[in-house]
Amino acid sequence: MYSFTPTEEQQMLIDAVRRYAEQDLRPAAREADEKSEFPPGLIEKGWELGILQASIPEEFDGFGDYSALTGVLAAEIMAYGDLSSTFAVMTPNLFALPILFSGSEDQKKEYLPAVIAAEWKPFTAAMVEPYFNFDPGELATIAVLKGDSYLISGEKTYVPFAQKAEMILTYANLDGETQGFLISRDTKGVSIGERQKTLGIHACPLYPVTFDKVKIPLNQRLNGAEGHDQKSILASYQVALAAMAVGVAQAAFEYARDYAKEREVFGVKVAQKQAIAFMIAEMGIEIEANRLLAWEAAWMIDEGKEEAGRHAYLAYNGAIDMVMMVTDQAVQILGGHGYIREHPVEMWMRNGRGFAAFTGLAMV
Amino acid sequence: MYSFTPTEEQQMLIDAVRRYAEQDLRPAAREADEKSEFPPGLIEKGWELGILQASIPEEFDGFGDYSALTGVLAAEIMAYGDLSSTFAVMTPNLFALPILFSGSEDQKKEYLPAVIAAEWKPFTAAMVEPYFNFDPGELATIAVLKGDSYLISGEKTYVPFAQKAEMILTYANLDGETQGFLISRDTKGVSIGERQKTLGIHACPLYPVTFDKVKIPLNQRLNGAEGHDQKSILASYQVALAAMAVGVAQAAFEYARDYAKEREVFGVKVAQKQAIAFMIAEMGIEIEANRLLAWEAAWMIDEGKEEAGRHAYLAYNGAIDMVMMVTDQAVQILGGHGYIREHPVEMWMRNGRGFAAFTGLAMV
Amino acid sequence: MISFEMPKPLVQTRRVVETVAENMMRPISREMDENEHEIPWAYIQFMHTATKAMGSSSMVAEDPPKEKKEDPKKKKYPPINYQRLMVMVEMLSWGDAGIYLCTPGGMLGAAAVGAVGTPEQKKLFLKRFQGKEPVFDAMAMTEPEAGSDISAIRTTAVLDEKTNEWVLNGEKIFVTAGQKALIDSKGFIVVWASLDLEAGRAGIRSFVIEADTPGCKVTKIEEKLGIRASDTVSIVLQDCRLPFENLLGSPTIEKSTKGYKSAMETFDATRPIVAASALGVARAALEFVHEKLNEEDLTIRYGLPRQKMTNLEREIIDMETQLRAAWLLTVKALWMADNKKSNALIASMSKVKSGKVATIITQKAVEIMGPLGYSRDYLLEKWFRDAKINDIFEGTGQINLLVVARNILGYRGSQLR
Amino acid sequence: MISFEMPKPLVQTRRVVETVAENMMRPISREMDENEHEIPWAYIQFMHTATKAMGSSSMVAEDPPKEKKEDPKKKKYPPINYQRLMVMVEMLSWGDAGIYLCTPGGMLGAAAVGAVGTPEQKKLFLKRFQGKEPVFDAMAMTEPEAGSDISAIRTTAVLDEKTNEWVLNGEKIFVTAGQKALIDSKGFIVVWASLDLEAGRAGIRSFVIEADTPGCKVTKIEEKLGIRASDTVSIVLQDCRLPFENLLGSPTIEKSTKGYKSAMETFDATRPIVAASALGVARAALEFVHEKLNEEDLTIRYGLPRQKMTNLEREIIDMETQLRAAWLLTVKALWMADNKKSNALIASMSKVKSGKVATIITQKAVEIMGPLGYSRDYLLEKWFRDAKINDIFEGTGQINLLVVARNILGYRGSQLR
Repeated sequence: MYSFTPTEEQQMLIDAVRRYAEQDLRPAAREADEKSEFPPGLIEKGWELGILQASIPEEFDGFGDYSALTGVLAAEIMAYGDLSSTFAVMTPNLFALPILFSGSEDQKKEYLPAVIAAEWKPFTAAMVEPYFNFDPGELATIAVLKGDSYLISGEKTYVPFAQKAEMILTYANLDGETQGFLISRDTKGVSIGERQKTLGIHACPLYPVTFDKVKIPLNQRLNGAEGHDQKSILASYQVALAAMAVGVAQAAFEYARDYAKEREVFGVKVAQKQAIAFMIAEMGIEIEANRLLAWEAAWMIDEGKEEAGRHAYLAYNGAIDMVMMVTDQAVQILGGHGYIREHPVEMWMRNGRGFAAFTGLAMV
Repeated sequence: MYSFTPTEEQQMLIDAVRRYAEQDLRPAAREADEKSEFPPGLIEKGWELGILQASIPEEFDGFGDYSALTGVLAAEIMAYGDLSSTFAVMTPNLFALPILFSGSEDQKKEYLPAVIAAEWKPFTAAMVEPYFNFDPGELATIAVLKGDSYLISGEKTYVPFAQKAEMILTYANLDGETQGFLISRDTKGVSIGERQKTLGIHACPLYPVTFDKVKIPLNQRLNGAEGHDQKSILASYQVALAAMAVGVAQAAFEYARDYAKEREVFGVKVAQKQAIAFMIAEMGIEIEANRLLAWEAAWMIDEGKEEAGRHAYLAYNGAIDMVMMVTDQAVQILGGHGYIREHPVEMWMRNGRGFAAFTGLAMV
Repeated sequence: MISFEMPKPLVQTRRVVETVAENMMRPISREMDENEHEIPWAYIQFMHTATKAMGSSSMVAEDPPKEKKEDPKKKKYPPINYQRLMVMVEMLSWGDAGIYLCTPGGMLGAAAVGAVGTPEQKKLFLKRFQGKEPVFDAMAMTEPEAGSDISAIRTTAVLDEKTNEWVLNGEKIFVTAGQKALIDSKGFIVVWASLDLEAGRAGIRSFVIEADTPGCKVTKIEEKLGIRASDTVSIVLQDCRLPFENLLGSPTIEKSTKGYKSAMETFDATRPIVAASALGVARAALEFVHEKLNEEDLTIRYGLPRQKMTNLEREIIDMETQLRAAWLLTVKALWMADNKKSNALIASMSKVKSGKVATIITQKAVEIMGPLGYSRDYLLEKWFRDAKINDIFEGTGQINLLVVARNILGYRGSQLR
Repeated sequence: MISFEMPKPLVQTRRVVETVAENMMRPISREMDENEHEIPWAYIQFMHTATKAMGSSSMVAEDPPKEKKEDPKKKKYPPINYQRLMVMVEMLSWGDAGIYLCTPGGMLGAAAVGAVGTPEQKKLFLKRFQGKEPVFDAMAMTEPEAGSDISAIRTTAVLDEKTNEWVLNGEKIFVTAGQKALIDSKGFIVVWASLDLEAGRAGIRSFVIEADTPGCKVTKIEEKLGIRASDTVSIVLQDCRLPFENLLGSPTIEKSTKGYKSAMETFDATRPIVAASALGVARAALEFVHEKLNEEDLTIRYGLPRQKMTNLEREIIDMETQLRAAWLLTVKALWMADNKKSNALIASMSKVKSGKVATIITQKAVEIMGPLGYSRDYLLEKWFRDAKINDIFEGTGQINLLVVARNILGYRGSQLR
């Protein structure tokens, strides 16, 4: 049976996240972007919504069960508030969810309660690599088995909060397969570079991390020496990004729509011009269509459908182009006003352009 | 020095071709399409314009010098009249121009005067192959040297006028390179299939041709045993198709523009609706832009510029998408009227969609 | 709870209709296209028999009131009529979009009767679909000078008070299946006419004209780009007299355009059905491409970054993404219709998106298939021609975009033209 | 005879300007972007000196009348002023589109003086560009409530008949280089104001306001997405008094909008110049992509059918095609301007196409370059930000499409709004 109505619990979460997005994130976003810094307490407040905590079973100190769909619903609304902050609030997901999906029992016991402790702590992950054709399925960072350890070497980029992180879940290429390794930031051979500057998401602190023959015991590989299947992690990246792209696009769409209804040219409202009205209609259609793609893929993940991976990929694929189109058109509808930093649309366009390069920066 | 003004001779030719396109081709096009047949004398009249004849030097009975640019100017206007007819009128080009570009002196002497004799005769060429990923640079039809002959085997498709043709310039893969072979239709092993049915260009008779170990003497290879460079032939295909695509698009553009200025809805002319007016503007821009791409590439060919090949390719690449967009939008502007065969726009859309598959069907 | 599981009964429906599409439609698809005015009687008879066997008379409208009462103890399955219709239309159009339009039984005309007719009218006009012979209906709205502009309708309906009959005069064009409704069967057409040309939209009403009504004449059958199995006709009404009860809805003209609006609401249901038809054609084209690639041992590698794909992979993945997106909009629009949620916005969204997606996918598929795509040896080129109609009928893409825009912006027609 | 050979003198110009772009612009590009309100004085001084050395004072306007007569025996080279300007602007924008907008000497303001000013006005206002110090001008048209709608201009100009002075009141926004024209140099701005609000477009005139004029105040400097080296300011005019001769054109309001139209014609020349700037940014981005691919030994194989390309090849080949197409439109538009052919249609075409192409190419380039594209370690992300302005200023893409459509359809503004 089809249904497009969230459960009551989901709706409560959506409402809570929306309040945070509208009342906390949106007012703080511009200054955070200009200063490349979050105001104190902002991220912590988002953390207290308990989105990740509600995904972790009670035995590991959480209070719920994982649902990709619930995560997608929350991620969209939070990104509607601000994308940088959403990445920051959800940075611990990058570390905890792979352990939840694929970690050994020992790893779950050791790390999950630590991550979802009362306060937000920057447990993070290192996935992206500084190559134009970076491919999470064929990493340049190499892991080799040597005796009873793995040696990890390579360069990572855009690792959120790497400088403060206690642990970095690092992905490397082990005999052609992408595998995760739980690495403490203080391990010999790990060096964190200077904070990076990017086109968008200025407030979210990103760092390059170099691994120089970093020695890791077997049991620090995700799921130990047995290893794991990367598929569920990838699908989680993709639906998370797809949902967040919808959120960013929705923000830009609403702003441009309201602006066009407000502003007059040639004696009528801007929105009454067919050319502008059609742009707004196209934006609305693409947002709704891509929202449903993300929802369906997440639902498939939760249902354990075989084609979940492909649909998560399609949702991500669609979202990359949709969010670029919508945010670009939003700037266009505001015209000169879209180009100045008094209005948020240019920021959303800068954030929106990044989605093709964000694989590894968000999970739900 | 830039200039966008044709020479006086070119202008005279353009004017003559335009009269033929408007007064002969356009009135005949629909019925020819429905009947899959040209009315008597139509193609012959186009031949008498002497476009090919004017490209062949006097020593081979022609009366001029080859110019890709002149060819492009003529091809655009003729295709503006009708594409099927343009292919038909120019079918002998497919045989004569490669000989002119690359043939041996003997081949030129033997064939060029025969082709450009007073009457239009279906000398033709076999290039296209019945595979979705047909590649003129990597043919599936194979030529092998055996003793003092070549053996040609393979399947060709969309060979214009193959059934009546005396000679078929057949392209085959000789040691990885595309080479032309001058083959009489009556040669043993050549068999012509039934006339083909296609989405568009109904009137132009196309045939599949099978080559079964067809034995060809060395001197019937284009430029004899030495062979030839295929580049100039490819560039000629590409600028010819680019120019014809512009012609087809121009026809659809003008028809839709006039319809939109004529027809009223909601109390105003269709063209006064921004959404329609903007479509017309986009169509106009893309046509003019692609016209200039074709002109420039043809000019580069004539000037012997090194980058001519790349620009011919870019012009063709742009034209494929431009003509699809413009003819589709023309149908859209006419709405229901665009979908019925009383108006020519649906025919232009069917013709327009073919350009990606027409490499080998037109040269200038 | 959000769910994308197809309702179980529809999985069954889908399987059945797929068999029909594969066996009754695809084999005659090319022949019907090449012989434009032939009628696929075998398919029509089969569908008529099958529909009757299922105890239904119309694909889109509710059946005329039945005598038998439903068993109140039987657990009611949530409403899925529109969702079922979507499954059927998508699959039949996957089979052949032209032949699908020859499906007998109540279609758009019946939907109009079902939406605004009285119980008596429903009984009077809809029961014919349950007879021995297949019967067709049609909707006649467009006029030569009006296009999609309903307020520009010039066909008039005048009440002859002596006989209490309506007298209609005017011309209608682009009437889908008008020939089958009026000439090949004892069906009817629903005609839109004005009670008062001065009253604009408020004066527009719909009337049922049955086959063999004097003064109603099919004057022209169009020759078309695609969907050639389906007839598209022009109809001239010359002093065409109808019984009073053939007017659907109220005969009094109110100042408001309420009557007009409620009529327009039937479009909210039919638009996603057109979308479903577009989706079927698009899927056929995309499956053909996959099939041909598989024959060459080419497989699409999902999951690669765009920097590492082939162009073919990129194009096909984009097509699949867009097709799925359009499909989801359509499912949601019809789920809302079934659940009596107001769906004007998403209904038009689904129509715009699906029409566009079907056009683009078939265009791209023809291109990708190169010489094969352009050949009439395969059905792909036909699907390219068939698909384009979805950008055009039930309001062009532009008209539907206007509807979407008005809904988003909260504008009336007068504020955004 | 049709020819695409760049005029020889321009080949030389191109080489010279390329050196400037590479050595004076690229090295400070990032720094200027990160420090938004800094002024690239080194570049400005250099350009000022270089332009003076060439004996010219303005990039876009004709020089004030010279005393010296030209040698009538010297063979005249065909006019290529606009084509030269295109070469310069394209290359300077390839260097840095923000810094290019800081180029001293006569720009849009001087162009307006050149187009409608009397010989006396030209002399009076333009000679300042030949002085020792670099001087700037600016054009002030947009108002907070008017957007691109000239007939909605609310700034008023009233003649004080006692003093024979114009008194201006109003507010202007988005004045490019207004700060440099009024504060950082003894330049001027050209302000559009209405002599009679009732008269609509017919009442609109342009006025020259020189630096240090009382009542003319820069009130705000915008913080922008891109082109941050260039200042964009708001200006408030409060009882700003100007000598009578600072009015450009005729002070009498005729019924026709002839004055307005001739003023609009200056846009026909300036639009392709904006196009040229967009083309320079797009080329920079495309070259960067090629460079990075070459570093990885990836080369683009031209000539393949689309079925055999990689996605990267397809994207890059499409970008090259579009960039060349836009470039050709721009060349033709400016060749027509040089040859006094009416170029309103193609001028707007070139602006629309180039703005769009630059936006798309920079957007795609950022995407293709993945993590590198998103990093401020490279200039690519800056070009993405810079390029977008070309869709917006000198009329948004939409406004220019309207102009194209009106020209194609032969409609006046009132027929197609």
